[in-house]
Amino acid sequence: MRKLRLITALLIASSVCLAAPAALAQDGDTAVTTQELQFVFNTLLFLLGGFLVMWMAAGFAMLESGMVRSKNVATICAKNIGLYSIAGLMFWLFGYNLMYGVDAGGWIGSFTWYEHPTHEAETGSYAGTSDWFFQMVFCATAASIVSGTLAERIKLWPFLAFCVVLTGIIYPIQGAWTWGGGWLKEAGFSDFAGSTIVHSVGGWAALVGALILGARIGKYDSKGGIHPMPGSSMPLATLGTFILWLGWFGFNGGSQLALGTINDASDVARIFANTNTAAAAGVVAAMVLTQILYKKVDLTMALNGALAGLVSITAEPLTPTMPMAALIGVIGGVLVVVTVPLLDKLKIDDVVGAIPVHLVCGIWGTLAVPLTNDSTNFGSQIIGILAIGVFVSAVSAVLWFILKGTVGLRVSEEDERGGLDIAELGLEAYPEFGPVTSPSTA
Amino acid sequence: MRKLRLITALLIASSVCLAAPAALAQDGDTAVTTQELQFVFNTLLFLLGGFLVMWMAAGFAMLESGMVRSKNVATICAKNIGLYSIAGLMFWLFGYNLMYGVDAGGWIGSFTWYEHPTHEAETGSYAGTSDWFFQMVFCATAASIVSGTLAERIKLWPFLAFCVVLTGIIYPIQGAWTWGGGWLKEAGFSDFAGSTIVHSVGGWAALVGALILGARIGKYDSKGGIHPMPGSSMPLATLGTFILWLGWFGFNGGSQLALGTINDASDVARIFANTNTAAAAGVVAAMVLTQILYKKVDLTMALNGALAGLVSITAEPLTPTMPMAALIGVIGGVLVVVTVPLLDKLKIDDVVGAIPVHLVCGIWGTLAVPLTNDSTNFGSQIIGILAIGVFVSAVSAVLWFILKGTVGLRVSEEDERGGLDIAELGLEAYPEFGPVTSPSTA
Amino acid sequence: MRKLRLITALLIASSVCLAAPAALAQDGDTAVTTQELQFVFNTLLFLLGGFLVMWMAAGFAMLESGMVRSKNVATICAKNIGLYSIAGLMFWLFGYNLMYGVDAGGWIGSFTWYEHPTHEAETGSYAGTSDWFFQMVFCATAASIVSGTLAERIKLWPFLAFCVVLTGIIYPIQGAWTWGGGWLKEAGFSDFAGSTIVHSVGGWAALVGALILGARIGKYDSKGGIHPMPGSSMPLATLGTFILWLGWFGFNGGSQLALGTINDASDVARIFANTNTAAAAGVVAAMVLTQILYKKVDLTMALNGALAGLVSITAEPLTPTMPMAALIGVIGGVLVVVTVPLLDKLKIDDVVGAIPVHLVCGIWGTLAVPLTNDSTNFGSQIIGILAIGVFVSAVSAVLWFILKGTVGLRVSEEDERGGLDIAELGLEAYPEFGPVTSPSTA
Amino acid sequence: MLTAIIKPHKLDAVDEALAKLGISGITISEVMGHGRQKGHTEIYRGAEYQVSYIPKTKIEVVVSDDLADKASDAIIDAARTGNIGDGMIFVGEIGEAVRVRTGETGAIAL
Amino acid sequence: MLTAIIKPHKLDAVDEALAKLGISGITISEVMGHGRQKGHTEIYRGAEYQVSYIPKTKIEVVVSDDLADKASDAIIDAARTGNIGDGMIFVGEIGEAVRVRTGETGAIAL
Amino acid sequence: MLTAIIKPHKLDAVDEALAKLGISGITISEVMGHGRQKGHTEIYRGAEYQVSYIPKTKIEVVVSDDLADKASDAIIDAARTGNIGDGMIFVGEIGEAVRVRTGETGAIAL
Ligand SMILES: Nc1ncnc2c1ncn2[C@@H]1O[C@H](COP(=O)(O)OP(=O)(O)O)[C@@H](O)[C@H]1O
Ligand SMILES: Nc1ncnc2c1ncn2[C@@H]1O[C@H](COP(=O)(O)OP(=O)(O)O)[C@@H](O)[C@H]1O
Ligand SMILES: Nc1ncnc2c1ncn2[C@@H]1O[C@H](COP(=O)(O)OP(=O)(O)O)[C@@H](O)[C@H]1O
Repeated sequence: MRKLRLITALLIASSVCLAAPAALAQDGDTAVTTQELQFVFNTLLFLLGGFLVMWMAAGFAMLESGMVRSKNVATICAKNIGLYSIAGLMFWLFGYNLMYGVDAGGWIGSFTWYEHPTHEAETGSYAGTSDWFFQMVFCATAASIVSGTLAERIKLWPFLAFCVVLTGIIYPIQGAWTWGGGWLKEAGFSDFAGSTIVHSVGGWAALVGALILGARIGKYDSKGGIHPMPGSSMPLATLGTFILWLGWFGFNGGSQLALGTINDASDVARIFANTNTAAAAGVVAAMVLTQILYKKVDLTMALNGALAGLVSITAEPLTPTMPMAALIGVIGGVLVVVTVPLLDKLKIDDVVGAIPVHLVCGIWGTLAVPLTNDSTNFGSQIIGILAIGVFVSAVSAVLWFILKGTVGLRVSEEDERGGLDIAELGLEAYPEFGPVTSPSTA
Repeated sequence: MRKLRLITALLIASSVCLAAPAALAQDGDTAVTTQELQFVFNTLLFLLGGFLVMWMAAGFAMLESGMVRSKNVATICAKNIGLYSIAGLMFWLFGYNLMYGVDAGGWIGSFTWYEHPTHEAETGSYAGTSDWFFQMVFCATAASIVSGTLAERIKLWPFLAFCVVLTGIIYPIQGAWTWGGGWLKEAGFSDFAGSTIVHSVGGWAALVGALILGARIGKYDSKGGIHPMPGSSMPLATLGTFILWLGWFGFNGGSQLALGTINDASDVARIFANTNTAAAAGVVAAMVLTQILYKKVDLTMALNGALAGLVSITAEPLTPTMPMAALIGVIGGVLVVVTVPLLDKLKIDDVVGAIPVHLVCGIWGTLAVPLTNDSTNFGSQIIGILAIGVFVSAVSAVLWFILKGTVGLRVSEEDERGGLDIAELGLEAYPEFGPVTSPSTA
Repeated sequence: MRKLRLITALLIASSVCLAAPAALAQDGDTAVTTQELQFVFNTLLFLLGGFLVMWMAAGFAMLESGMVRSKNVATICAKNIGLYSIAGLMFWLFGYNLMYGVDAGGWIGSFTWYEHPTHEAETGSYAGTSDWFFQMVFCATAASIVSGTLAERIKLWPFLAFCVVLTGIIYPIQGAWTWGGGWLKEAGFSDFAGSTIVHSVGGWAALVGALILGARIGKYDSKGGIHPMPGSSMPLATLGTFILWLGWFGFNGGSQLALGTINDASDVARIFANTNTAAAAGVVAAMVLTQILYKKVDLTMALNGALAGLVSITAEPLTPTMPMAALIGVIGGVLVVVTVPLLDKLKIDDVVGAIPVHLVCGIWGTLAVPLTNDSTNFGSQIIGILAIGVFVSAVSAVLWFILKGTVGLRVSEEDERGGLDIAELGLEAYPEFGPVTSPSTA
Repeated sequence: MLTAIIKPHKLDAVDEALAKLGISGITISEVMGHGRQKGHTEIYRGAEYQVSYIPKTKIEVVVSDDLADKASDAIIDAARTGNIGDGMIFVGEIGEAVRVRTGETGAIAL
Repeated sequence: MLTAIIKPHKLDAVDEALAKLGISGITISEVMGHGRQKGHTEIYRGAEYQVSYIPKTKIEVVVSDDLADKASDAIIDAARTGNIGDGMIFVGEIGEAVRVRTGETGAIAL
Repeated sequence: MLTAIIKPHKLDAVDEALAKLGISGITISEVMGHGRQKGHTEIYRGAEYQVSYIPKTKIEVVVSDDLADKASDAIIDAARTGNIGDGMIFVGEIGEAVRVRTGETGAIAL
């Protein structure tokens, strides 16, 4: 009786309110209060932003599916749906209270699980659980970043084990320092939607993982040669990028954390526009630069360019003017085009370009905050970048080494050659479309 | 003059309101009333929920495209866009008024079509047509479930003919019993967002169809052997699952039916979190269990596990605590892993696992309601499950038999071997990617 | 300190408001005013509508990826992400102020870039930048239409150069005439969400481009034979169509431009329902008609049928009753099925059917407005269609010819045969799935 | 070497028939072709076109000379449906067969 | 048996040329290769790499001995562009050809 | 003509080994097969099934008779891992080889 339920509700309401159609404040006890109105708007923003960011999990899954070779596609799908699920559980079991249960200026919250508040306890300006949901999907994003870099060679379960700790412990602890109101917040560090707190965190974990795991067989030869291993599906990679772009409106827009006033609503709008502009500028920069450097546009760089622009603007999507947003995005796009081959020179094998996009541009975006936001300064930004970088890298390294030393991180050479899909899942992503034999897919 | 239109509207409004900036209730006649505010919020929830559930149609299309063999992919796409369209028309022509035009405690509404109410008639707590839209996409979901089970052998038009009756008659009639305020509602049956009313309905229709239609050629041999026919694209199946997961926030969250108060907003938030938690738990359960049982994770089971968690929590996404939501999802995930091979033992050929996911978990979710919702009881839940199960199965069976006896349900053996795409559509889903010859794709 | 920020905000607010829990209007200075409430709701509608329409960019990318042959898929992805980015930048640099900076009854706005308004300047009924965002994504849509028609033979950069002018100059100038409040608005032309102003504009540019560019090699032979070149991926084409369908709720629903009153909210709901109904009717019409004409359902026509219904209802999605919405969609679906082969007879090579869908149905939808909207008339509608058609075609033709005469529009014959992906990007969309040699993919 | 072009769904049956003769080595690939069966006409977006090539499975089996006839007969038995498009078997000569793993040559390698 | 490796877009022309000689049986498959044409260099994400293999279409036609030369000439005529990569024709012997459907052998089976 | 069925990831090594012998013409295709290596069992959605065919790469190289043995040895050297599934080399006779572009025949065409 879904319809009737509502009608009944209405009748109850109207027996009070419609009798006094004059409105909201006529009768203080029953009418909608400002707090209630803000509560609903802010909760709505969290839910909207939250489902858009949740959708980014699909974006990472598609981007990575498109960027790995077909013999590893099913495994990357399994990793992505697995890590999103793990984040959802771990951020409930530990994450949220570790992150938001911290004392002002503190270092760490409490190891307790999140519980839904009762209706009576909802005296804040948004529903507690809407915040949980919104913060949870951010946590999942950090883990998504790692899967792309380490694709095509890391074992499924050790990777997921890493995600358990990343989403349950590492991410929330460093998150507490700033967004939870801890010491970095007091140190003046500012990261509006997470260039550092989300993206670099994933980037550092991925970088350390890539160093410990090593490159894919055949990627780098002893003579310094680099052997590209083209991704299996450009339309899926493109789809993934568009999904991420869409989700980013929730990521940055939702991070305004409030919607119900003229100032908040217009700020969210401004964030949407700046976010889009930075991404667009990142794409154009990457396309033009690859055309100049290589005489051909590199689609995968253009896709990375979009994400580069998005990550770059994430630390401060509100204060920039449109030209500044474009500039921040352009520099992000350039950074990606320059950093991707640099990593290859260093023999750091990052399958999807997550380190250039999320770590390098995450740092750039965080450093760019004081350019447009006067209440911040470079010193604090650098402290934040370093503190979080050192913490995440160190803990990740320990964790990766423990996993390597116990269960092992990497599939056998034979399994890697034959593809993780057969080895780890016993199925093929595209059982009917044979991979054409070519050296790059060896 | 889109911008100007607004500015004009504002000028008119401000001549009344801004002159009295004091606000909403100052001047009762022109200001926003509580009813108006609730109306807008609730309508917004229906529209948001509605477009998210509409998006699930794409999720089913992608999931099913990924789970069938490439020679049947275009046909499953045609079925999915066809059935969504049919649902959109039938729920207008008959469905809505059959479902919501029922008398309290009654059995069936009226055979009239839905008409947009006039502005003057909008005295409820939401826009009438927003409810139509929201309920319509639920109806389409029920039909989507059927297409997956019966894929790769059922003819296009007879399938669509079944959908006409399912969405225009069967679904609305049983829906009237509970959501329309009919006899099941009075009998105390409770199904918040449709574990039974939507998912089991699709599941029963699919099960009966599968029994009448028979298994795909070569799926089961005479010696009891089962011959898996792996799906053609794991990333599309994964994408479909993520789309469904996203859409489910609208499915369950929108079923709160109201947003404009602190209680409603925080309830919607709680529903979002519980929905996500159940799905995540379903994934983890399916991954762990397939690892234990088969020594390898089965990606398709993990995907089914997500949906299992989602279906299981759908009958009551509001009252569970987080641990209970996780538990409900875990059991859903386990049920799917156990039931899929069971159906194969019974030689019931369900191409995508829709029966385990939507029927079995639909029943489980409905039975689980009294665990967390004190205003419900197992007796009423069982009555609801049985009544709807018997009704839908019986009418579906009659309909399937009529179709079988007249136009025929199943393509010829040759067409089935060659693929429905060539036989039914005269085109190929992937004309340039040849299917590798393998026994499983025979 | 994201959470804390909010709590602080709340404390400030509550020191004023909660002390006066009686609510919104009790204390005129601090409480939410009607204007503020409308501002938030309308801004929210723009942002929601905007992100849904942004998502259509992915829809076009997927639809076109699915409809071109695999050797051209990566290039069409690059074009789509490139054009969306260009639209985002050009509509900021010129577009918005050209379109909305026009005098009442005028012809053209100003060549200035868009700047975010300050909080103080936000005295309208929506956030200025939310309108920018919403209008920008419409502009991008017009460009998306062109890429599909001209696929598989046009060079990347000249195409993007055309998009620069289309999105920065052509689209905004004609948009100013009606939506900016210019002369066509005064002439009584009515186009609610852009059947003509968005869809036909893309359609005209595409038609003129197709004429100047010529058909793909091998599409038409000298004896009048037509050689179909089937699209490489039906599920991606289907996905793209579903994405567009979803996005269209934002396209048409957001074009109501206001949400915060009972009338506006119920109008948006009505627009959603009519939009869905027209699309559904378009699908069913196309499926039935292709079955009758060709004895088989043509999936690509069914997909075009959905879009045909959507374009047809776009000029007036509010005033039709449900039966009228269905009828408008049916006629759209029929038009597409009839026009697609007609274009082939005329040797106009439109790879994805954008001209039938966006131009033909755009005209039909615009002509149909007076059937349901009494404040419009056929004369004005025809003036609008012609004026915009002539302007866009003429300027596009000049531009296409300039590009043809300077940098050249078309890849070499060898590059076209080998595929644009290798020639323009140096990569393959599906490097591991070899195209099966078949005459139609020659 | 026997090269057989057969209907794809007959592969299983052929493989089993060969296995019964003790022939375990087989290489298959996906081909298209036409013979007396000349393809068919389809309509795509309103335009007729000729689908000239029908998907077939190509089987290559190298057997010792004494098994060749039996193998050929076994394939024919297993692959025949009696309808057009059943395919062809071509029998050719192989000078030598070498097993890569062991370097064995001749019949022992097969 | 004639085995021809040709440029994919020449398949139509070759097929027509063979049809004119009355040859209707043909099997095609997708291959890659290099000969004097040695592939080319591409850049992917900033790293150069060698694309060693160019896609080609392989045509297999079994014809009676008297037609072999004519068929070979017809293929050459139809497939030649004069540019590098035009491909090769290899002529081999087939001991026997059997039509699966009928069991016919020899020239009559072709 | 040498026809070699090898493990896909050995293609590079084989190609290089042939290049060292001055053999530049090569045609490759994707095949599946089984020999002594009999496939393996997988589980999909709870049901066991036999993956009968293992993906292999087929290499066809036409060389002049004098090079055939060297080429065969080179392939064996490069493709051998010593594990099951290393594949086979079949040596057959080609009557004639024609270069489409030039019409050259015989050894000069290769
Ligand atoms: N002369 C030939 N040369 C090469 N392949 C042939 C020849 N004749 C037939 N084939 C192959 O055999 C397949 C089946 O031949 P077809 O003539 O259609 O069957 P049927 O033997 O039933 O008449 C064709 O698709 C083609 O691949
Ligand atoms: N000796 C050979 N053995 C096998 N295949 C060959 C040989 N020579 C050439 N080919 C095949 O022919 C194709 C075209 O040969 P190529 O030498 O590039 O052309 P051209 O004849 O124009 O020089 C190659 O891609 C390869 O597939
Ligand atoms: N008699 C044969 N005829 C055709 N192909 C064969 C034959 N024997 C082996 N092959 C091919 O060689 C591949 C490897 O053979 P296999 O017997 O597995 O390797 P090994 O030589 O290591 O025992 C098989 O997958 C099959 O494609």
